Amino acid sequence: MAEKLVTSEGLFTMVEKLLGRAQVTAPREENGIAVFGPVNSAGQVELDGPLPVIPEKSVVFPQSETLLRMDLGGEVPKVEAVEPEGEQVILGVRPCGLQAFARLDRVFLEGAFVDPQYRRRRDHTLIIALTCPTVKRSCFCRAFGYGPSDGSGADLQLTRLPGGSFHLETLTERGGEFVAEMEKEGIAGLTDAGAEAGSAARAEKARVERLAERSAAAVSTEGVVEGLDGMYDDPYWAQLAERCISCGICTYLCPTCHCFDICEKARGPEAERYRCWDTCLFSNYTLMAGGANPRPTVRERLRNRLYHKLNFFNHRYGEFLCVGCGRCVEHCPTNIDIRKVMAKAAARSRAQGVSVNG
Amino acid sequence: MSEAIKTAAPVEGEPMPAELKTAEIPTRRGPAPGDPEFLGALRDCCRSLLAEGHVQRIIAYRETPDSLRPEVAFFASPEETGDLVWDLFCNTNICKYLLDYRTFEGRIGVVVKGCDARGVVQLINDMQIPRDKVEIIGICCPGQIDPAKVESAAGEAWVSRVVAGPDSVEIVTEEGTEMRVPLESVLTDRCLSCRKPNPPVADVVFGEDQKGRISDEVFEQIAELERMSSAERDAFWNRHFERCIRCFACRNVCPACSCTKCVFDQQEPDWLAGERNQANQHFFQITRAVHVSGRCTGCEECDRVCPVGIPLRLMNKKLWKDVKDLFDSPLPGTKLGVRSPLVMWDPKDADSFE
Amino acid sequence: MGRSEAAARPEAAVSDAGPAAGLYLPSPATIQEVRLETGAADVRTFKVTLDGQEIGKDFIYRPGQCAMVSVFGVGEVMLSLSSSPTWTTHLEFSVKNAGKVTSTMHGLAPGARLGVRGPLGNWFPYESLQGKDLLFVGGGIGLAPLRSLINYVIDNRDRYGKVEIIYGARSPQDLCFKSEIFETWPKAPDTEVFVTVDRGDADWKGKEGFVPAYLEELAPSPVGKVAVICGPPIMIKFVLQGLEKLGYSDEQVITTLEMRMKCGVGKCGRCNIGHKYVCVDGPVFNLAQLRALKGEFV
Amino acid sequence: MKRIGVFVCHCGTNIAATVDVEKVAESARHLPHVVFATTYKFMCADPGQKLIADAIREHALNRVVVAACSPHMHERTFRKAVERAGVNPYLMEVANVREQCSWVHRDKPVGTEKAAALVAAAVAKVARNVPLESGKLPVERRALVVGGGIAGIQAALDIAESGYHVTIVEREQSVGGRMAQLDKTFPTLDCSSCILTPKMVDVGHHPMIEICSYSEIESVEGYVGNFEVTIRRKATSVDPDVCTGCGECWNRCPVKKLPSSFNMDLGHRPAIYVDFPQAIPNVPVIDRANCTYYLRDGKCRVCEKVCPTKAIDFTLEDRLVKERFGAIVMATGFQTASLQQYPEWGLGTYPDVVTGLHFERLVSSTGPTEGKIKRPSDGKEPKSVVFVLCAGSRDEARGRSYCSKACCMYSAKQAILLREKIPQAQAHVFYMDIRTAGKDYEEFYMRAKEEYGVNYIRGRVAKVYPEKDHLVVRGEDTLLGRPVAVEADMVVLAAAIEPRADAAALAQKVGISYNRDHFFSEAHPKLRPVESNTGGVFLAGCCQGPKDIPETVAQASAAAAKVVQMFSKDALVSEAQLASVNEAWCIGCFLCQPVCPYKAIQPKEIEERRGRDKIKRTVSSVNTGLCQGCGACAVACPSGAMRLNGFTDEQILAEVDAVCL
Repeated sequence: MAEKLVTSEGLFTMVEKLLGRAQVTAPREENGIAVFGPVNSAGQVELDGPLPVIPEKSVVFPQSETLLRMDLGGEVPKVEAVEPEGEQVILGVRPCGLQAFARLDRVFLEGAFVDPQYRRRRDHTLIIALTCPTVKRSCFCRAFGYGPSDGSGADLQLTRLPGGSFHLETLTERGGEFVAEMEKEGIAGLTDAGAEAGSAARAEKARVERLAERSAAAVSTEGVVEGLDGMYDDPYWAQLAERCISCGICTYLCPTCHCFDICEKARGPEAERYRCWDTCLFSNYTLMAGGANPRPTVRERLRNRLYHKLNFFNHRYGEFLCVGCGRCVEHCPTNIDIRKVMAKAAARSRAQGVSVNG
Repeated sequence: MSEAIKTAAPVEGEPMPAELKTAEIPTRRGPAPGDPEFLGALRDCCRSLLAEGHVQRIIAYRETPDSLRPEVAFFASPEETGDLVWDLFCNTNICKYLLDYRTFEGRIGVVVKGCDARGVVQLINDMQIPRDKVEIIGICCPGQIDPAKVESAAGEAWVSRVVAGPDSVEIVTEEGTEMRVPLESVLTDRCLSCRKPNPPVADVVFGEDQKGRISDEVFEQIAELERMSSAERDAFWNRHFERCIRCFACRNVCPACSCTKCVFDQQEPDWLAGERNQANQHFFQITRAVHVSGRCTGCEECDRVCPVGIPLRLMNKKLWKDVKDLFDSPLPGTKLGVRSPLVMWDPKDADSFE
Repeated sequence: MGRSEAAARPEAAVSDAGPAAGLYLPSPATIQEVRLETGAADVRTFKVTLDGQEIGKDFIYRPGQCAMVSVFGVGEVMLSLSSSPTWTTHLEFSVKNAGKVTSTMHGLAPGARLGVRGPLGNWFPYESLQGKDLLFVGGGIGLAPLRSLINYVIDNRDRYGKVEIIYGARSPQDLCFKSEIFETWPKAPDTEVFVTVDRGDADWKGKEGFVPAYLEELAPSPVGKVAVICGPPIMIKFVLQGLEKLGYSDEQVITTLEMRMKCGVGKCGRCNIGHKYVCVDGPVFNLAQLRALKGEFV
Repeated sequence: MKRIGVFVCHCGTNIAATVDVEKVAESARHLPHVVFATTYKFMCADPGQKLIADAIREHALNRVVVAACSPHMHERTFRKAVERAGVNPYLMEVANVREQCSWVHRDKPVGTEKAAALVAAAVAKVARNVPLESGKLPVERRALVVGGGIAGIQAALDIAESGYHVTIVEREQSVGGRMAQLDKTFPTLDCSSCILTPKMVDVGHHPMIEICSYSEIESVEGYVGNFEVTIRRKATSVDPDVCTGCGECWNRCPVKKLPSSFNMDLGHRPAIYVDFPQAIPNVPVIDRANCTYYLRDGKCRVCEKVCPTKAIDFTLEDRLVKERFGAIVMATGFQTASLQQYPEWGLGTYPDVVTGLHFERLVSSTGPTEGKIKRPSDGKEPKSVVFVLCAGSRDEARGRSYCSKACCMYSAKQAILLREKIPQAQAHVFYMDIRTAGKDYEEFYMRAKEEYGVNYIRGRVAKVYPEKDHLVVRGEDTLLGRPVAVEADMVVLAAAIEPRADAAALAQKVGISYNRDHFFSEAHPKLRPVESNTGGVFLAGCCQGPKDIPETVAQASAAAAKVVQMFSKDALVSEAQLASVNEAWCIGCFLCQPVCPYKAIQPKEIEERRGRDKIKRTVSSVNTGLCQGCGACAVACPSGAMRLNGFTDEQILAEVDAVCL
């Protein structure tokens, strides 16, 4: 695949060009917080900041989106499905974000039921990844078999080079088309990457992979699924739940959490059905109309979330629903750490192994 | 209707279910944080409370491998107190956990900073837990460190541990390098403007009264907000509220939020719809702030936990300023037996309708 | 591990009426008749036709399947189809007045428009049940999904063995489908109906007592039989115990579950029991399957 | 299934002139659950109510919306109407399309649109209403009358004559009030005491009336039919059971020169005193603040020594007496304004500037001058007296915006009395308007002018100042358009009638509302003029607004009739729209408890499922016998657990949505 070199100026111009033809989402800084959000000028894009708090998923799975539009004024209700419109570009997606997209694809696109909203958004989103400039202590991507320089799933990948320029790698045909288009526009500062730039990019990637290596020893997925298989009724969940305040930080910041609610709003004869993010940590999530709730306390709800991440999804799709981005670890108000849950499960699995074998 | 008339004999009013004690509680003093004997003394205190049966549970903190992030822990026996810890990373306000103990049979000990203690008092004043059920183990707090600030000071290196002195902290990285930064540069924002670091009510206190750090930044920001036109103010808040992801962490940590069914969780009527729009974002934020005003203890835990950096303390402090100006009541949580001026009625109240 | 559950469930692939264009777009439907089921006025049965669709041709479903029913402008709820697929003139939904959508539905009159999305979910294994004796145990509105299969069996009477139906409700007022439980079904060949109420009233001449106790009293033999049960959780709990005592194996007990659902198609997440979604992998499970799942159910 | 009927009233042309009622009915027909809508000329009239009842039967309506006047007016009427037709009265809502719509709009399309919106809101609400039932309240058949003036006396006598026990609480030593201070009454010039004294005697002797004089209301708890009142019986130092009222003590008391408030401080009384000779009860009290015994550690004791029956008891203390009453009549009367805001008139500065009440004492035969009009400064007979009307009344800027109502007439009377007693004296009256609405009032005023030659000058008095041994009253004659200056030996200010200084505080104790001038508010200015907003509390006399004696007596009798009406029932029908607690939501903070004026909130222990556990916790509960449905608890409740039935969040939001969406 093609390799290019683009200066910061060149990237700036590219983003400005993009803004005219697509909705651009990129890391921004707001009140000292890095978030992924729509930008309306290239100046808002902040690629050097930390991993954005708000994950990339809202680009393909917005916090709320309309599904149906209804006109109830007439004798017969007129109801139509609403399709998302326009083209989107998401810039600066981290490798963990790419992994998350792959998980979301399985939920929304696999099997008999394809989610039309997600499909449309996914098909019309160009993904420009970014090699992580640094690795935080809360990052544990390595546990899931990829690293901070892994661009798989992206159309293009940017790697910040020591001099300030970016190495731009084309990973898909769509990415190639985009680069060709940009070249046609005559972006100053967009050139073919020479051997030097190529090796600088490889060196940078190697550097961050080494940084990520530090977490590898501490966190492992080995035995997690099996361990959890045997500890559903363990008192551990009650202990963990004792501390959990049942907020939605971990789910809403999670790049793979995708549960949603479907709601209706009516204004006179006009009505809309929309979906919005929901979280299994809220008691309303499973509360039934009659008042019964199969997951009545934090224990059941927290356990469900952690099992969904580390066990249920594996049984359904064969992979973890956690990608090791570390947002939940970093932002949990009471320091609940999914890595410790993994370690606990792994330990349980080892203990089971011992008892079975020994 | 006549056949449906029910006869209801009036019954004499009974007293409140639990009298609020307003008398000051005699306190014992222990060594201050920073004193080499502090942690031992704190553990001893907690151990003996459990051992002698004065309390059946202690809510405090426990050491974890990540020394910047100790976890809240619930100690049920004296043996468990060995890894009880209290250092400058005990940011989590633990008072809210008392709500889980509303129906607990025994007494509960809580290890609290000034801000946490106000939350405990507020819960007592809101009749969520009786005073005699709580053993308040207070710590005069020298200020807490924001782990994110430490990590950002350390750059790419991973922080192994932090040694805090009175004015500076030493950051030791995994690689073994050491660096020293001023304490103020890593303290949490709320601690930088904390005026009440000492527990207002306690059964035992560690350390001598701290002065607190008097930064007027928040009040300057409030003054600035007050000077804005309403359109500017609207734009200001809109910019922040727009980021809200409605994780409700601000609500869930708040010692003034004790409803069993929050208005935001009610489904009929569904006051707060799931749709993201300006009206809903504002409705949530403003309703939350107004609901706790008059009971907000200024602990700023909401501000700390907000993952998207909404300046909640600004809003809370502004409301508190207004309540104080109108009713001249003490900061919630600083005095036992004081109920929110916003829900009490007094003929002497300002009556702006005249 | 690693095996896709969707692929492992062949029937899902042949789902006859997978929603077409819009996954979330309901088909227009019209209420033809509303029948008050219970004197307590909290259960009504809605006879519904699909505008421009023929049931059995354009809309093919099986006993035990569900559909998402929309009251436009109010919302959507998952309801089990209480009619039998052998009836091709209309669908029936028997609805308890519980939430916002169902209470609005209860206020609707014939002619009112609804939306129907489905059929969704799996079904009672009506084919593999052929030739077997059937024991139905239902409580309250829980009879609604069973009714679909009961009527299916009665309409294909020669293909199934003996049918026993134990049905109970809180009071005589709360009994659903009265004309069927007291007239139609008892008259069907080789079919017995046992009705009980927790507490009778002045006019009640029938049995009084809880369903699990009646089950124990009747003690239907497990030989060559499959039990299909549905009702309130507390009834299910004790019925399961009773069946176990009577010697029913986990494979001989089938139930249909209810969970809060929103999408109905396995995306929105809330109806999971372990790694299964009630909306696409259920609602019908046999007890052996349920026991294998981690969840808050068994 | 909800079946709502909508009935739009024309109210003659009151509504129909500004609202297209047919259009409103038509728009209502398209609202959810509405199965019938019609209009009628007068919905409240018999045929209108019959129309509603017939429609309920014919269309099987189970909910009704009446679009008509304010619910204040006819909510009860329509509730009863639907109830007679078998619909729970609380499944009826009134859409106020008169006061809130047709009366405030001129443009018919606008009015029509708004009326339709109001109807839509009422329909949305009534669709969410649930049937409510009233309960029964017992009644304590004893009345409390606060104030022993003519209003209190009349009310007490009327109630007692109907066979119910009455307690009068009077602050002063004796009942009688302001009327006892008056000399003659207009327009008949009867002697005030002559007509009042027999009534006082009646009250004093009535077996069903207890007089608690020298007493005040300490606190009022409870609710209609069941008030619990604590009365402070101030220590009199005289045992009323032993005292014969012989007068030895007050005649011999060495402290003689205390100002007599009964005489408006124009005369003196001793430290042990009765207010006036005809006092009821005729038992003196010791003014402890001025009695030598109390000031000098038990010295003096003259009264004790001279008392033939040994009735003096210096050790008596204030007593708090708790009593139960079913109804309360507030008759606390008035005081005259101090006029401090009007230094230019010199009241309080120049002794010969007095108020009308002072003049009454000066002209009264029981007064300090034994009925001889003498000016206070030097006791000389005045030869020229200026009466100033509207002194402090009808002056939005400095005083009170209202008219004190009685002044025109009593000043005319005083001028006549002056001219009768001192025929050569001149009487001048400065006035703004003369208001003589009342039977024979205008004639009386004309007599003053024509028969008694009272000089009426239209204009306000700008200044009163002394000159030599008299006063000069400067003002403007607005009819002649020129300044005037009148020499006067005395100036009598018809000072504004205002409620007693502590009226607001008392109202708060009793739990009734008052207006900005602190007059007690009536429940409805036209239709319920003698009832307060609080059930079981009635109003009589000047505490509710300025009025003269006949009006006061009429109102007192009306209040008494209301009390008697209440007492004549076996039980009271309690409010159906009461507070109720959503126990699952209640957090047991009990913030509702202190705000409940009826002490209706009590703790209650409940059992609840929490996950797999069963827990016990304490929540609020509402005693439906005590709750009056005021809603204060619902407002105070931070968790939304407390709600007022009939005004739930769902219902109100539905109304708002219907209007706004």
